[in-house]
Formats: sequence, structure tokens, C-alpha cells
Amino acid sequence: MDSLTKLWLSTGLANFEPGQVVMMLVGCGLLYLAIARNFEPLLLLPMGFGAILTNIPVAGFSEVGGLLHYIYYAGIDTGIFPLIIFMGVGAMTDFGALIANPKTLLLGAAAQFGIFATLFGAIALNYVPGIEFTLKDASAIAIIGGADGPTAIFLASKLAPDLLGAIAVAAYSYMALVPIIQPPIMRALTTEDERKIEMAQLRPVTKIEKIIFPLGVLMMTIFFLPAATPLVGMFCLGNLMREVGVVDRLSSTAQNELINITTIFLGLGVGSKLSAEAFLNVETIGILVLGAVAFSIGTASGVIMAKIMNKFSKVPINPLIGAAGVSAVPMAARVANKIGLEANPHNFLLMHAMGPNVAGVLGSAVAAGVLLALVG
Amino acid sequence: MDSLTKLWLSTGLANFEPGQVVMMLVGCGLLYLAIARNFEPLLLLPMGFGAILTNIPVAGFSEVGGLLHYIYYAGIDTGIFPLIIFMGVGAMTDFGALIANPKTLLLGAAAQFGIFATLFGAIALNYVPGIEFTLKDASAIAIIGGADGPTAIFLASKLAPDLLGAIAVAAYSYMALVPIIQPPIMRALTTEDERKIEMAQLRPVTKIEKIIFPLGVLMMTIFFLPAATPLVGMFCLGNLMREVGVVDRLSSTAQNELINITTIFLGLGVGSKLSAEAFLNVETIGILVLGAVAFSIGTASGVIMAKIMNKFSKVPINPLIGAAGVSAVPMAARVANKIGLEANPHNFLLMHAMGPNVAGVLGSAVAAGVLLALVG
Amino acid sequence: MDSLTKLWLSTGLANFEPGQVVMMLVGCGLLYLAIARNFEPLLLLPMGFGAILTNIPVAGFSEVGGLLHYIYYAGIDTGIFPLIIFMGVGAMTDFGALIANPKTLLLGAAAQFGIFATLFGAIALNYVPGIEFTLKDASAIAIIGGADGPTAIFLASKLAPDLLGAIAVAAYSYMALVPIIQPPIMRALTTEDERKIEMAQLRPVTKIEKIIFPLGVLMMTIFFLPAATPLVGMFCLGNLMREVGVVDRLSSTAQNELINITTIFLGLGVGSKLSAEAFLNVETIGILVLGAVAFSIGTASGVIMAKIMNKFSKVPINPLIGAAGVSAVPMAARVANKIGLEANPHNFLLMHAMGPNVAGVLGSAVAAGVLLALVG
Amino acid sequence: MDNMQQQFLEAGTLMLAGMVFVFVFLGMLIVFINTVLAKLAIKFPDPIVTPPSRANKKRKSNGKTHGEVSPAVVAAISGAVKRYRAKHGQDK
Amino acid sequence: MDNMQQQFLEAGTLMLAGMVFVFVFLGMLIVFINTVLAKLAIKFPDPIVTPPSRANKKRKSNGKTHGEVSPAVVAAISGAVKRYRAKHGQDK
Amino acid sequence: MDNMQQQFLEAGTLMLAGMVFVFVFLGMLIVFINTVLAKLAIKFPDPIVTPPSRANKKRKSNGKTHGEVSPAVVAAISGAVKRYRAKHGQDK
Ligand code: NA
Ligand code: NA
Ligand code: NA
Repeated sequence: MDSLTKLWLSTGLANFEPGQVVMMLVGCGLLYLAIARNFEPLLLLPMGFGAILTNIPVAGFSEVGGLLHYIYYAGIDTGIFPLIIFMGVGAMTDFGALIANPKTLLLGAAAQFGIFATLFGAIALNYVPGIEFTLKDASAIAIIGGADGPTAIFLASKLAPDLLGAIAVAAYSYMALVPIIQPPIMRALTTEDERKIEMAQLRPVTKIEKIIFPLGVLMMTIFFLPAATPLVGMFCLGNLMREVGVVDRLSSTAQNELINITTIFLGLGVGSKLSAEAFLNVETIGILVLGAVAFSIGTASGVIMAKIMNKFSKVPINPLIGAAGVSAVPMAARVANKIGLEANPHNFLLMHAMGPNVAGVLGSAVAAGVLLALVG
Repeated sequence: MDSLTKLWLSTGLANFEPGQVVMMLVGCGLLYLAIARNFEPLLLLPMGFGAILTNIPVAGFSEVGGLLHYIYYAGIDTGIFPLIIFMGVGAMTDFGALIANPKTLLLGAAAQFGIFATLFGAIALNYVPGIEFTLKDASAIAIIGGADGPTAIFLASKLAPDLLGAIAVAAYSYMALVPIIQPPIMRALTTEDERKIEMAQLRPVTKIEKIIFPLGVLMMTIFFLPAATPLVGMFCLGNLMREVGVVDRLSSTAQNELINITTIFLGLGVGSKLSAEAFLNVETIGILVLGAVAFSIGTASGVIMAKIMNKFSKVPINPLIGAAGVSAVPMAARVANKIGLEANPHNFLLMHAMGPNVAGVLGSAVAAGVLLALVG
Repeated sequence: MDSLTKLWLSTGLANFEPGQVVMMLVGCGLLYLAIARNFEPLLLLPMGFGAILTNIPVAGFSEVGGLLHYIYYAGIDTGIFPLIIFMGVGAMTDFGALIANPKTLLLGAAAQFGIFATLFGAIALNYVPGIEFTLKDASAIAIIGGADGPTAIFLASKLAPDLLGAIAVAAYSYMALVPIIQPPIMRALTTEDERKIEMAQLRPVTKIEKIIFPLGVLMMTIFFLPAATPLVGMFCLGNLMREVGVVDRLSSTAQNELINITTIFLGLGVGSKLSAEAFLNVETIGILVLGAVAFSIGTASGVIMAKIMNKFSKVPINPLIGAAGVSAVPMAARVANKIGLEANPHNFLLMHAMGPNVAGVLGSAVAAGVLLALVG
Repeated sequence: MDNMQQQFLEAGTLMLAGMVFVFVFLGMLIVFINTVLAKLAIKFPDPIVTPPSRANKKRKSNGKTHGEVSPAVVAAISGAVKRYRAKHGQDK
Repeated sequence: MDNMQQQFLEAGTLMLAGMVFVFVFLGMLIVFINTVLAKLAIKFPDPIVTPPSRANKKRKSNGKTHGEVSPAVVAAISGAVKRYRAKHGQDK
Repeated sequence: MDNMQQQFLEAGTLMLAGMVFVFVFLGMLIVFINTVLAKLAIKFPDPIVTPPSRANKKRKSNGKTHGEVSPAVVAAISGAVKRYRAKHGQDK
């Protein structure tokens, strides 16, 4: 009987705290979004699972000696996992469309206004009782507007590890929601005629340009923003491996097995930050609201910038591609393409939107570097 | 000359201790079993190799700064490697046959009697001079009856790290010996007529069932046996990744590259525990004997349970499939199939035996959790 | 404005030290060699990139908390990465040609004279002001003559970590330069008639020989040179996995994903040792000179040994294959083949040169073990 | 000896508690499958895969007879070739 | 409140500095692409891939008609088969 | 200078000991190959692969002519296709 009592006392039922139950439901919610709604499943599935595991009473997944504890401190606290992911993303990114039409970099720049405007919002939320965001917190939250998962996780792990869980949830959820968030904003800010604009075919880009481009980006980052070099450097390493053609086996591994392995553990590790204390508070609601605001502002500023450029440019620019400047590669570019096709069935904007789309990745890495340099 | 003397003094020949020589022969024996007899080669080959390496005089593989030292403490002492393997096994496991015929779970439960009965045996062996098994030791040894490698390694690393080497050797050897150990027991406990029993075709299982099943298993484990959640949780994560269909690249990596990499290092690390002090003693013989006993009892109880169920069931149940309840996936299921075919050439039991087979994996993970909760 | 000042002060431009600029140019030089000249790109590309990253001011890649710091101390300081690479190389190596013609082992032995003669040279360089090589340094430098990257990195990380960067650069550069360094030496030491010598076809080698060979090599290393067992052991493990045929999935992973992942990080980690203090000094020039000398002497002694053997052998031996004894697999064997073809269009030496070529790998691992045992 | 008896007692309790627990646990899983999963299977049946219609079949057989290979297969094979080259064309 | 004003000020400066920096940085990248890369593209054009000449075409179609498959494809497929067997033929 | 002489002496001894050791070691490997491996090769010859008999050949050529592909190849290719899709169909 003693044994049965001991067994009962070791059950989850006898040890549950309400917060843990709620957080498990949050984890189940993330799994639902990943599986049934196809919300960024590669990260949200392990993240939701990690959220469940970390909230199991008695099991101690995130305490010293627990699996998630090791994963978090070895891979996320050190920044290693997001950097490896970023290298893999670099190895998957084709800068051809950007090099062919470099002006689109300005769209990627404009969309970062979503980040910096959200800074303001985060500070303003301090008026709400129960919310107290430092400038570091605000910066980590604002980066959600960058629409780039690894960048957000990297920055949050440096500036506000306590908010990491909520920030990652918001970042990946909104990235998945891009097809729902962006279209109304894009339609509201453009006229039917603007959406119909067809763009000139892109010039072919030579191999040498694609090889030198990541090196140029790295050099400029070194000169002007060394704080961004971990992110930009690993990204450029991946992209360089992709383009040079002499290390294809490394590039392939970076794009596949290595990024897959890291994604599983990154997801689990981020999920381990979804504890009741860290997530069940007003601040999380603030983060979710601010994330949506950041995405919307980023989308709007990208579109407006594209409208301005279209005014002054000799060749026509469809303002829709400005929305792709938030990154969320390649979803945002597909959204631009889709809305363009609705207005004009011959209007294929996908390749043109890839330019601002990958520019947005660089832009938010640069923004993250600025925040690290000034706030970190 | 001085140099030559120094060189001589640094040779293995000048430094060998007898125990090391014997353990190297044990390592060679494991290699032989792996290569020539095809005994679970994926683990026994690196394990045998690790046993050789760890016993090299002077080289210090398992001392601070040595390769096997790092591998053991980073991957096995922490429990990370067996858990990653278990995730991969989960991603390889199809629960379809089990869901189609859930009663077979009882067979997987019955076979765990091999584990708990062996507990008794281990304690009884304390009468033998030179053997002194604590209850922790006994539990770690008994789990060999679970016929599941990663579970045994995980439990042994928690409860009795000193016995880890011998336990792993026994577990994998007996798993490989399933086609030799089980058939006589199965034949002795069944009549020719029973072995001839054909079973009804299994119903098809829907995708939603396969997706929800691992989540249900996890939830129940959380409620009733949190101590088993590291094992069961990672297993269910792998299985969920397999079934959802939206993270195929993660599932594929978990089933292939990640499990392969981990297997190499797990084998080497386990091999590093095969030192003379830890292995060359009466206790090892006790462990080997107990392991065989555990397997036999597990097989017998599975078969007997199946016979009982066949008595009370409306649809016929071939008692042979009860033997598959020990796990040893998929070898035990194949053995059941083979013996069924011998009795009746139209009797294809493979799919029916997969049910108790995978139930056995769950059963022994649950048993491991019980032992961890009550003894750990 | 304060913010802008802070931003300016955080730029690379405001913090560059001249040494860092030079080292970045060195890194770019390595990238150029890798990409445009195809110099061992798999390692030199990440190494060059690592050199750039580690010299970025402010970013702190190689300081505590920096990515390259973690990579270096987890993977190179411990020796783990070169050993994993060596396992992969073992899994890629076919000893068939060597087993078919075991005499070629003598060529692999002779070529190691490049290593030991260079020891002398390194000590002699102490006469040059600004150079002060200890016997440990000299040994780590001399191993460049082994023409084997992971061996050089492993030994340097143990004996002279400060010189690791320069040694790795020299080792991989000269390995890539084998087609330029070796031919003149080979032509100078052989007559036209010797180069025309055709060799008898190799006998087929059985599977059992290929399986037992790595085990025999390991046993001998254990008996006579335990200090070499980390290198030789992991190499033999890889080779055993390759040949046994029962663990093909492990062998494939060791040859592909695992070695690729490790190569990326090994390159980055080695590059992190290319700091100005460690690289910009007279000693580096000494290392580069000694490396070239070591390669040349190794090539010459291989060829001379082959000439001697040809004198005394009943079957003809083309002296060109002696040059392949330096290892640099398979480049050196290809060079021998090419020069043989020039002299005699029917003279296919490739397979015959693979014997000394892989013998050279063993030879330099043995040499490394001798140095570790006597100097380490 | 006394100690041994004590240990046997503990082992016995453990055996009892363990077997009961294992049976209850896996038994509840049976209930779970027979209730929750069964209901889910009815509520969310797998999309019915229409038996390959004539048109489909035709396309397929056409594909084979005319040697037209689906782009995915071409991509996969060319990918395999690339992988092969990447793996075997670059040394060490 | 004073503290809040202070924070807003900081956030404002950050916003200004950040947006200026991002635009300047990405703007310089435009210049980089339009100057350095453009020059490089002219100096090192991609090797012109000759449109598949008759001879080439012939070889290819020959290859197909006669069922000759390039050794690389054979190797890749046989490699794939091997991988397949390695993965599926060995359990757990 | 004295110190240098000392170092040269050490280097010389090292060279001598090293080269002797390397030759002895690899020399013993020759002996190992010529004795142990040679005996093993005789005792355990590779299973003789029968030259493709008519029957075999027929099956093979049949396979090719009739467009029947071995299940393993089909599996491998379909596996490759799956891998291809898995890799390329899912973004970031
Ligand atoms: Na962005
Ligand atoms: Na079991
Ligand atoms: Na060598």
C-alpha cells in the first residue's frame, strides 16, 4: 500500500498546479495551429511539444539534469541554435532577384519601421498596470516586426530571455498569419490601378555577383555594425556556401540535416521557456498585441515606400511588392503575387517580390544589430 | 636509446593489465556477434569498439580529456542520447496495428511481468557471495526484460551507472537472440491447434487516430506517471512528427541522420563503461543470467495472457502473438509470424503481432517509469 | 545624437586594429584559394570565413560567450572534431589496393621522413631572430609533412594550440598544392624509363581481409603505440563500419552528414585561431617554409624508396607511386597517375598509387602518435 | 537475512504495484482507443481516395508508354545525381 | 511619469537612429550592387552555355532511345537503392 | 648555443626513433597482411558470384524490355521523390 501511495504521490494528478494545466493547453494550442492550421509547423510543433513537456509536474524537464534544461542552455542561451538555423536559411536563400533589382532594398528597409515604431508602443504599454517593459524588453518585442524567427529568438535570448517564449510564439504565429494580416492592409493602401502594374522582367544575374554579394554584405556589416555580425555572418556563410559551387556537400547539409536537427532542438528549447510564470501574465497579451501592430506597420510602411518609389521611378513598381519587405520568406512574396494576380491575371509579381522579401531578412538582421548595439 | 626506452614505456605491451586484455577480448566478442552473427550490429559494433578503446592502457579514452569521457558525460550521463534514439524509434513506429486491435495492449502489459519477476530474482541473487544488488541495481537489471535498448540504457544510467555496460550488453544480446530464446517457450506453451489459429484482418486506421494516439499516450503518462515522460514524451514526439505529415523533413531526419549519429556515439559511450572493474565480476554473470530469465518470463507471460484472452474473446486470438509483447521490435513479431507459418502456411501473423510488439515498447517505458518513480 | 555617437563607437570602423584588417585579408585570401583556385574548399572556405569572423572588432566571436569560442573549446580543444572527421575519412577509405600490394606500406613509411626531417628544420629556425620553437612546436609543425589535415589539427591542438591556425593553413594549402609541388620533384628523381614502368594488375581482395585489416591495425597500434589510438582508433572504426556491410546506415552517415556538419564547425573553429597575435609574426613564415620543405622531402623520400624497392623487387614498381606516400588522398595518387600517363599513355598507376596513398595516412597517424608519446 | 526479507518484501510490493499499474495504464489506453479515437475516426474520416479514374490511369500509362517522366521524378533523379556528384566528386 | 518621458525619448532616439541606419546601410548595399557587382558581372560574365548543338542533342536523344543511361545516373540510382535498403532493411 | 645543440640532439633522436618506429610498425603490417589476412582470405573466400546465368540474364533483360522495374528501384526512386518534396516543398 505504501508503494501505491508513493506511486500516487508521484503522479501528475497529485502534483498539478493550475498554471501548468493552462500552459499545457497553450502547448496543445500551438500543436493545433501547427498540425491543423499549418502555422509554421516546423518550429511550432516542437515548440508546442516543448511547452507541454516543460510544464509536466515532477518530471523536471527544465530543471538541472532535465533534457530541456540542457537543450536550452547549450543551444539557445549561447545563441548557437538560432545562428545555425540562420546559416541554413542563408544556404536556402537566392539573392538573384534582389541583385537584379537592388532598389528593392529600400522596401526591405522601409518595412523595418514596423520594428522601431513598435518600440514606442512597447514603452507606451507601461501605462497599463501589470506591464513593465524595460527598453531591452521593448527591443526584444519590437523585433517580432522583423518577421524573422531565428533573428527574434537570437535577440530575445540576449535581451529578454524571460520573454523568449512569448516572443517566439508571437513571431512564428504572425509569420504564419501573413496571408491573413497583410492583404487588407495592402488593399487599403493601394488603388486597383496600382495593383495592376506589371513590372519589367528581371535581368539575369551572374554567378560572380551572387558569390561576392554575401561577402559585400558581411564587409559592410563588419564596418558599420559589428553587433549584427553573428546573425549576418552566419547567414552570409550559408549563402556563400550555396553560391560558390565548390562546397555543395556542406551547403546541402546546412540546408537539410543540420537545420532539421537544430530546428527540433530549437523548438523544444524555446518551448521550455513557456512556463506559467513567464507566460501567463498581462505582458504576454501586450506582446501579442504589439506583434500584430508591428507586422501591420511593417506591411504598411513597405507598401507606402513602394508607392513613393513608383512615383519617382522610371520603370513601374507595383506597390504590392513593398509588403514583402517584412521578410516572412517566401510567404509574404506569395501574398504579394496572389493579390497582384487578383487585380490582373497576367501580373506575376512573385520574382519581383522576392527582392524586398530577402531584403527584409537583411533589414531585420541589421535592425537587430542596431538594437543590440544601442540597448544590449 | 633514452627515446626508445621512453617509446617502449609508452607502448601498450609495457602497460597492459590482465583485466584490460580480457575486456578487449570481450569487445572483440561483441564485434564478432555484431558482424558475423548480425546481433543488433548498429549498437553492438560501436559498443564493442568502445569497449576496446576504453581498455587501451595509457591512451586514457575514458579519463578526463579523453574522447569517450566527453561522449559518456555529455550524452549518456545526461540521458540525452537514449532519449534522442527513442524519439527516432518513435518516428519509425507505426501504431496502426495497435490502434486497429487495442486489446493487444494487454499482451504488451502481460509481457512486462518479465521485468517485475526479475526484480525478485535479482534480490535472490544476493545470496550468492560476491553479488550485492541494491533495489536500484535490481531495477536496472530487471528492465532488460523490457527488450528495449534505449529504455534499458536510460534507466541504467539513472539507477545503476556502474552496471550500465553489462546491462546494455545483456539487453542487446538477448534482443538479438529473440529468434532463439522465444520459439521453444512459445511451442511449449501452445498446442498445435492454437498455433494454427488465423486472425481476422485488421480494420484500416484513419490518419486522425494515428495523430491523436501519441498525444493521448503522452497525456495519460503525464497524468499518471510523470517519471516516464522523458522516455514516453520523446517517443511520442517522434511518432507525432511521423504521423502529422506537415513536418516530414524533421521526421525523416529523426529517423535517419540524427538517430544514426546518436547511435554511433551512444554505442561508443556505453562501450566506455565496459571496464574490467565494472564488468569482470560475478555480478555480470548474474546480470546475464537474469536477463535471459527476464526474457523467458516475459515471453511466457505474453503467451499465457494471449491464451487467456483467446478463451474469453469472441474473435480468435493466436497465442503466439503474445510473445511479441516483450517488444524487441520487429524481431519478436517476425518470430511469431514464422512459428505461425510453420503450423499453418496460410497464417500470416506479422501485422497482428505488431500490435503487442509496439505495445511492449510502451509497456516497458511505463515499467521503467514505475521503477524510476518508486526506486529512483 | 548621443545614440548616433554610441552607434558610431560601436562600428567596426571606429574600433579596427591594423592587425585585424590584415587578418581579414588573410581570411579573404583563404576564401579566394578555396573558391577560385579550388584549394581544399571544404575546409578552407569555413576556415577563411572563421578567420574573418574572429577578427571583427567589438563582435567578440572568440571571446567567452562568442560562437567561435564555444566551437573551438567544445570541438577542437577537446580533439573531438578532428577525430570525428578521421572516422569519416576512415569510412571513405578503401584499403583494397594496399592489401593487394602490402609492400607499398614501405612507401607510406618512407614518406614520413618529410615529417621527421622537418623537426630538424624547425629547431634550426630558432637561429632566426623572432622565432623560438620548442620541441612541441617543432613536432606540431613537422606533422604538416604528413599531408593529412585532421591529423595535423589534432596534433597541433594537443602540442601547440597557438600555432594551430598557421599549421592548419599550411597543411591544407600544401595539400591543395600537391599537383604543383610534387611533379618537379618526381621528374627530377626519376628517369623517363622508370616513369614508363607498367605495374602488374592488383589481385582481388576478399571481404574478410578488408574487415580484419582495420582491426589488425588497431591491435598493433594498441600494442605498440597507444598514444596514436585516438586517431587510428576512430579511423579504424570508420573503416570497419564501411567494410562490415551490416551497419551501412552508420557508415553512410559518418561519410556524409556527420563529416559535413563537423567540417563546417572544424573550419570555423580553426579559423578562430587566426588572430593577428597568433598569425602575424615571423614564426608563421617559418611554418609556411617548413611545410613546403616537409612536403618536398616527403615526396622525395617516397620516390627514392620506390626506386630502391624497384631495384630489389621481382615485380616492377614504378617509382612515381612512391610520391603518393605522403597521403593527401586521393590527390597525390592522381598526380602519380597523371605523370605516369605522360610518360606512357598506357600506364594507369591510379590504383597502384592508392596503396602508398592510404599507407601514408596510417604512416602519418603513427608518426603523430610517436610525437605525442615522446614530446607530448 | 532480515535485510534480505525486507528486500524481498520491497521487491514483491514493487512487482505488485508495477504490474497493477502497467495493466491499468495500458488498459486505460484501450478505453482511450475504443472511445476517443473511435469517435474521432468517425468524425474525421480519411478523405476517400477515388479509385484511379480512367483519365488518371490514362495519363499514367501514357506517361509510361511515351517515356514522359513526371517533373518530380526528374527532379529527384537529377537531385540524386547532384548528391552523388557532390559526395563522390569531392575528396576528403 | 518623468521616467516614462525619459523612456519615450530613448525609444524615439532609437527609432530615429535605427531607421536612419537601416536606410543608410541598405542604401549603401544598393550602391555596392550597382558599382562593384555590376563591374564584376561585366568583367566575369557567366560562361555562355551554348544552346544544345545538334551533336549534343543527338547524343542525348541517342542515349534515351538506346536505353543508355549516363554512368552518373546509374550510380545515383544504385546509390539510392543502396540507401533505401540500408534504411529499410535494418530495424531499429 | 648549448641549448640549441641539446635541442638538435633531441630532434635527431626523435627522428631516428620515429623513422625506425614507423618502418617497424608498417613493416609488421606487411607481415600481418601476408600471413593473417592471406590465410583468412583462403579460409573465407568471398562467395563466388556466379556469372549471370542465362536465366538471370533473361529475367534482367526481360525486366528492362518490358519496363518492369524491380520493387527496390521503385521504392528508391519514390523515396527520392518523397525526399525531394519534403526538402523543397516546405519553406524555411
Ligand atoms: Na524582416
Ligand atoms: Na518491452
Ligand atoms: Na601522411
